[in-house]
Amino acid sequence: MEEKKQCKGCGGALPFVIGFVAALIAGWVLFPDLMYSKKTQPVRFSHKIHQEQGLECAGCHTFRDDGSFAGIPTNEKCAECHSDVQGSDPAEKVYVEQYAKTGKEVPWLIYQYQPDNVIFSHKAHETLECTSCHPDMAKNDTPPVFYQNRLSGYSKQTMKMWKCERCHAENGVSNACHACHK
Amino acid sequence: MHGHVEREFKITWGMVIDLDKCTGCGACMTACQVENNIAPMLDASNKLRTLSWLLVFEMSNKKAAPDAEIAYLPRPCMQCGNPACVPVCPVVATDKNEEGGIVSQIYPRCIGCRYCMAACPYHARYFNWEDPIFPKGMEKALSPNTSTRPRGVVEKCNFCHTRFVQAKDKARQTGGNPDALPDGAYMPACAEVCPTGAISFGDLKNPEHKVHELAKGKNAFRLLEKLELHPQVYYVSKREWVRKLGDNYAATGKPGAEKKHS
Amino acid sequence: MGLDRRGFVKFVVGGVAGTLFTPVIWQGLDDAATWSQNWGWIPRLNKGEVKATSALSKLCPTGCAVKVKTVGGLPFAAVGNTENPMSKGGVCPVCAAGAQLMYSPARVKSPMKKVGEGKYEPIKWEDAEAMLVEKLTPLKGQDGKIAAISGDETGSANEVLSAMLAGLGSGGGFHVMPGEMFTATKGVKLMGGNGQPGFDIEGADLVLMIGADALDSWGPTVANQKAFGATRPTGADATAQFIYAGPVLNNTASVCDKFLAVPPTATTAFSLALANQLISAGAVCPASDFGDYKALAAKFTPEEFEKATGLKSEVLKDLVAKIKAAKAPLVIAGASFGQGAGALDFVAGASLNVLLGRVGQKGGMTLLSAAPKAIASAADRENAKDAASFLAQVATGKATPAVLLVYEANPAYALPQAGDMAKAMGNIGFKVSFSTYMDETAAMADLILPAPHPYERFDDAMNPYGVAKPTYLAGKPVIAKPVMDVKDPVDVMLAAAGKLGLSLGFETYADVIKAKAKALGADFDALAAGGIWNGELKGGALSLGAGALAKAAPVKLDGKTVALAPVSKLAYGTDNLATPPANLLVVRDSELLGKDLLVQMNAATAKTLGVTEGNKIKLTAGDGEVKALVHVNEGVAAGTVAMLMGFGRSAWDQFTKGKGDNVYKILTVSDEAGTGLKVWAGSTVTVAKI
Amino acid sequence: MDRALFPDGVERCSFGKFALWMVFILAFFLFGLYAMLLIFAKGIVVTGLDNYFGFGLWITFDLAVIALGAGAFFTGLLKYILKIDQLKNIINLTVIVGFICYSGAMLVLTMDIGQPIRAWFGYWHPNVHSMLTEVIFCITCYCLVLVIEFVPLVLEQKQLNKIPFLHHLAHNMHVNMALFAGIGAFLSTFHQGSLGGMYGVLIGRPYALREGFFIWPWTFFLFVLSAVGCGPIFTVLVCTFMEKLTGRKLVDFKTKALMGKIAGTMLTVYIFFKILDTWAWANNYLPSTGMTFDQMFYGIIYGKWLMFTEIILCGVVPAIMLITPSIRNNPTMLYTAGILDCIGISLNRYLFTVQTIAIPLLPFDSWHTYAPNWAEWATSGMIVAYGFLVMSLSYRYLPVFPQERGMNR
Repeated sequence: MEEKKQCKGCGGALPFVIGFVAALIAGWVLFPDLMYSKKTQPVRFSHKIHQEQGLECAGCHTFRDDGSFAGIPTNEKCAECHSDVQGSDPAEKVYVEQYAKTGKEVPWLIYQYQPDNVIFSHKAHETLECTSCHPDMAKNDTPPVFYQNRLSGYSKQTMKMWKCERCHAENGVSNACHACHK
Repeated sequence: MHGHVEREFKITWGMVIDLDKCTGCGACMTACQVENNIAPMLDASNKLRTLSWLLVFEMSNKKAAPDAEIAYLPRPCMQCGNPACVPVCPVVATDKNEEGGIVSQIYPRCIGCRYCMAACPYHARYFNWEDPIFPKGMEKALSPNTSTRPRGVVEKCNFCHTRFVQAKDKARQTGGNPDALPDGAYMPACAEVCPTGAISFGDLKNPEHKVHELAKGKNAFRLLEKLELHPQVYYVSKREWVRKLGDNYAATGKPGAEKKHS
Repeated sequence: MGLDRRGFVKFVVGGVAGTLFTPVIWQGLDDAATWSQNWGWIPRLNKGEVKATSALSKLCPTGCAVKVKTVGGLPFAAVGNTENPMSKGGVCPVCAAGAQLMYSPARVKSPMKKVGEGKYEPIKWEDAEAMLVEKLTPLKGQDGKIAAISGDETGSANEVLSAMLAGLGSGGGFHVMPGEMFTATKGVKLMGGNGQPGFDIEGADLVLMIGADALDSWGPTVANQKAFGATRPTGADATAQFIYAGPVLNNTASVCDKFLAVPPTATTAFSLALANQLISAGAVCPASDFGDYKALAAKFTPEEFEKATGLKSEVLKDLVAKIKAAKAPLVIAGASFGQGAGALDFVAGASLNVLLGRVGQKGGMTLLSAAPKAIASAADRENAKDAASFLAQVATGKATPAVLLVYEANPAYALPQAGDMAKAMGNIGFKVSFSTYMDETAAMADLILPAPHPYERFDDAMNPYGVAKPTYLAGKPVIAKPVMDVKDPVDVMLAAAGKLGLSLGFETYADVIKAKAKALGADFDALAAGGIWNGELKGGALSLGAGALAKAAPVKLDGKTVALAPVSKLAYGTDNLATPPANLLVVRDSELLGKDLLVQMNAATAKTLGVTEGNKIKLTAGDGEVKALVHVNEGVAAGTVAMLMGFGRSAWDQFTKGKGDNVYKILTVSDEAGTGLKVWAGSTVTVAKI
Repeated sequence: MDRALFPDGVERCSFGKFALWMVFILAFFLFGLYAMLLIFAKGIVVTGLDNYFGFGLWITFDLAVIALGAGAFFTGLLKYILKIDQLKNIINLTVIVGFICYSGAMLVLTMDIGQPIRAWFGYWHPNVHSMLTEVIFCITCYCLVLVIEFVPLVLEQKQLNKIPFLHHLAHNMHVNMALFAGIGAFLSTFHQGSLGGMYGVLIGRPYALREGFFIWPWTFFLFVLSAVGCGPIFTVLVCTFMEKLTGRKLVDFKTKALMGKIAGTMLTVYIFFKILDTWAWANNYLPSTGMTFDQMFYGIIYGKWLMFTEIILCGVVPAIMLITPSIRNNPTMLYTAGILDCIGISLNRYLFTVQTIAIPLLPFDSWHTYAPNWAEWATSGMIVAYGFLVMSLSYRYLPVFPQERGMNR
């Protein structure tokens, strides 16, 4: 009885407000968490350590002869240095034992993963800073968490089309569909 | 006619197909399927449901034996200068806006209304009736050059456009000019594979490319020229009956007499 | 907190309103649309470096020198090798589907042994190999107990096979599937010469193809197409004329300057009538039998020509004028479907080259002498025995092999009177099929030993039939590891021979091929990198073959029967390869409709037979019959019905099995007068409406 | 048992009978629903549509029901803007018919597009040059307008109307109905036109292509005219059908004849221009593309008889019948003319949809034929059943016909 009274007492607005606020909280706080699954890289790769060893970015992230971009180096490239454990970092041991020795490619998670229907030419964007699109990994010791959209399968960091279009528009570059789609 | 302004491009990729050299062997269709990840169909004899970005038609002079003659006509997308399909698309899934004049078709944008199919007199557009499911394991042989399309979208030939992007990248890497590729630097799969060399490909506007002259040859013609869609695909044949069949001369009875435009 | 109904409604309304101000709906819509771009059940593309590796793609009978494009090491496409002088950047429609064929659902995935009618069980390689050795051991030294059929015309595997059989005491047991190379080589012998005939299309300015479907399924197709293409630059004048005389307006005929509809029963008559007219127009030749030849040809008057072919004699006059005007005319004789024509049809056509003095000339007919062998004890290629005769002997009990080894061949499907042949095969106690695909022969074998796909193996090709000069191609695997549990058949046989105490001097096929290359003076590595080895263009002294031709007997047709013209289209597959999945689209709906094959005939023939477009008919010959629908096609010669080859598969995969019917079932074998060869190119059939 | 819900002072059949009727209709509805779910699950591969016929029964159905539903906006225009007061007797019915037609058409459209999940792209990524974009915008907006027009009628339901808030809401909406009628007329005119424009702009399809005025081809105007030439009389036919079914008089014949006169006048104008248009098309445009009138037709299935039936038998004839007072005032003749009129306009939509794309323009191509399969029929049937459901419920529980009480006393 008391409760009913209370409810009557609070007039029409309160349930509405409660519902409204609850929805806002659910939508802004809980929903993003639900929408994305968290994943970690198969090997804790430290850009920082590699950079401290004096390695150049372009030493691993290279262009091939046909102008295509190699992206993340293959196992073969990594194994050039890490065919055996060199240091004391446990992550290196994981790499050497699970991948270098078995010849299996490391299933790296790609933060900027674009779907198959996108063709992106790194060569055409060569003059830009890598960090204008990619996070600056040079100082990074532990790879960031990878958020994957449960429905679409995209990485949370995947650049959306409007960003590409905006930059193209600002720089007077064609925004033709075929510039980026295949 | 309806307020469309035909866009001009500095580069106009075009094809010249020599019908006197096409034996109809089908290698172009196979290469096209391979390049563009078209899944094999269980009943490909049902031509009303197949996906054939490039389709080789059989033309006949309609004469009785032994005077019968046939010719084969490969039909890619015509990449019309004044495309019928582009203005009708409600969601800008197809457009003709990139240097080179290739009519683009963007599968993630397409809602599958099929208005463009109704608009295209060449039947160059195909609806993806079923999901591209390959026999088990065959997906390992997918070409990296074309995305797989879900069912329910319209697709069509795009002159193997990814190869254009790749050719530009290669030019950049090797110090060439990506905006003025040499003849042959960019070739669609069909032109590349053709064993008799019936398909020539290049920039129609670049005098250094073979197609520039070939398209102007006296035996060159385009399909349904009178509809004024201005295809970027030209055909060549020395056989008059073949040239006649390319347009609707039949009705007027004046073969090749009045090409209103071009 | 309790809530009455009204309060609850307000709460819900508030919730809905609030939700509108969160990303839930908007992002949900967007994500759902994005999800529809990447449905989980749709395959993803492969990533990685794109490379092109040279390979010898022996999916077509000649073998295409291709570049296999790989992404991240996985083959995805075959493109031409512009460096290779034979294919010059062209690819045939079958080899163009090579990467997809590597993953064909019809592939045999591992060794299998038969455990019941139509039932197979995967077994381990070591067990399979042990089984092979066990079956062969008791037969060692018994003549005629081990037999082999090879469907590979050009590979050195044949040397290993025949040498192995010889070493095990069954030297006469090696047989090859019928192809024109063997009949043509016999034809050359009948003309007093020696060697495999070749044809220099590239150098000719008039090419008359009598039967030979040279621009689609005969000889080195891609090389022929390239040569043809080179003579007619787009937008400029043609530098050579091409004329096709054959039963069907096929792919070759469609681009020829002239098509002459000649029924398959009238091939010899056509050639000799042409010889008659050429001689009348003044052609002479120094051959010793010119007199006899002239007298023989004189019988083939224009009237006879009209009767035999149904064509007007004017076309003959026109043809003579064109040949006389040509500087380098070339006549290519062959069956329109590449087999079964016997030697006399070949001799009749080839004699025109002799008559015109075109043997050994640039743009003429050449003779290729036998290539050096890698294994000395191997059988000579030109003495190979044909599988059709062999199985006929098995049927009658004249041959009683206990074990049959089938290498890259499909005799259960691709021999004339296919039904009888399959039955005869059933008489053989133990059949081993070395096959990449689950073909009809594998499907009746007791042991299936899967062979690698061309991208997974070493292989070679010596003098593919039709090439003008000695030619050798070789290839090595494109991928590091086969995608199925396969072993190279030659490696298996060499190992089996070793266990039986027979050493052929090699351990692997790769070694055999390297030795072969060395024997030719070629560099294997250069060959494997897409190169080619060529010898010289040569001729030889040939007669006109008048003696043999005199024995030719004309085919008699009565009112009820019509000539049968099988049509071969390379894109639709070969005897050893059912239509590749990627090529199904190429098949027209005027050729195959659902599960029905369409039989083509011209309107006059249809009228004579009392059938019309779309009628279902039965074609019978001997014990065989096939069913099909009628399609009126004015491109078929008079009194002839044309039917596509390559359909009516009973094994393979869901894409081909049970589609259409097998024309081999109604090809009837007869003995060629004078040569004793088995022929079936002039088969006739009875047509009945059902 | 549900008597308390009936409108004031009218009789309705027993609940049992009504329930039986609803079950009968629901059977059709559910069968269509099954087909619809199948289409959503497997895609439109389950239909009879193919590479040559991307448009078929569904589009024809959509265009036809949208034309037939035009009674709503046009009657609204005449009633609220031009103040023809007599139309109040039938205006409610026109709104319901319009609502059914438009909402049904939208449902069919979501099935018809290959990617229903992306249906909203039409708003988010619109191509302003496409007539279809205009159609998408106008149809959805107008459907909303129809909802707004329908709502007050629902609120006037006897029990709902007892709630003061709803009563006032309904009243206020009524007062402002002229505004919505105006918006509706504007939107509807545009999308009826755009539907015609969709065909008229097909530069690669000589059967449909028309010159025109500014960006609008002649078909734009022809479609508007033809829609208003059949919509009003379709409402009359629906009304008469309901009268036959229920055995009750619902609208007086005078109003029906007035609707017939309106439709007839518009039809006459339409058919005059349609004949002119066809004449010019056959004699000027077709020859300019190297084609002839004969090439546009094939056999019986795509024969000339279709066009003549459309224009003469189902165009000129009903137009004359409807504008001639003596014929129009005979109920049988009025209904006959109405039926012919509706068939003619539907046939027109069919021809523009199917004949247009059936013609093989490549001279080496051949005619293909199209027949809708069960899935298309079932889903179209579902929409019809849906219409019957809405109409049955409305008739039973809502005060649709202001004259009913008086006429059945």
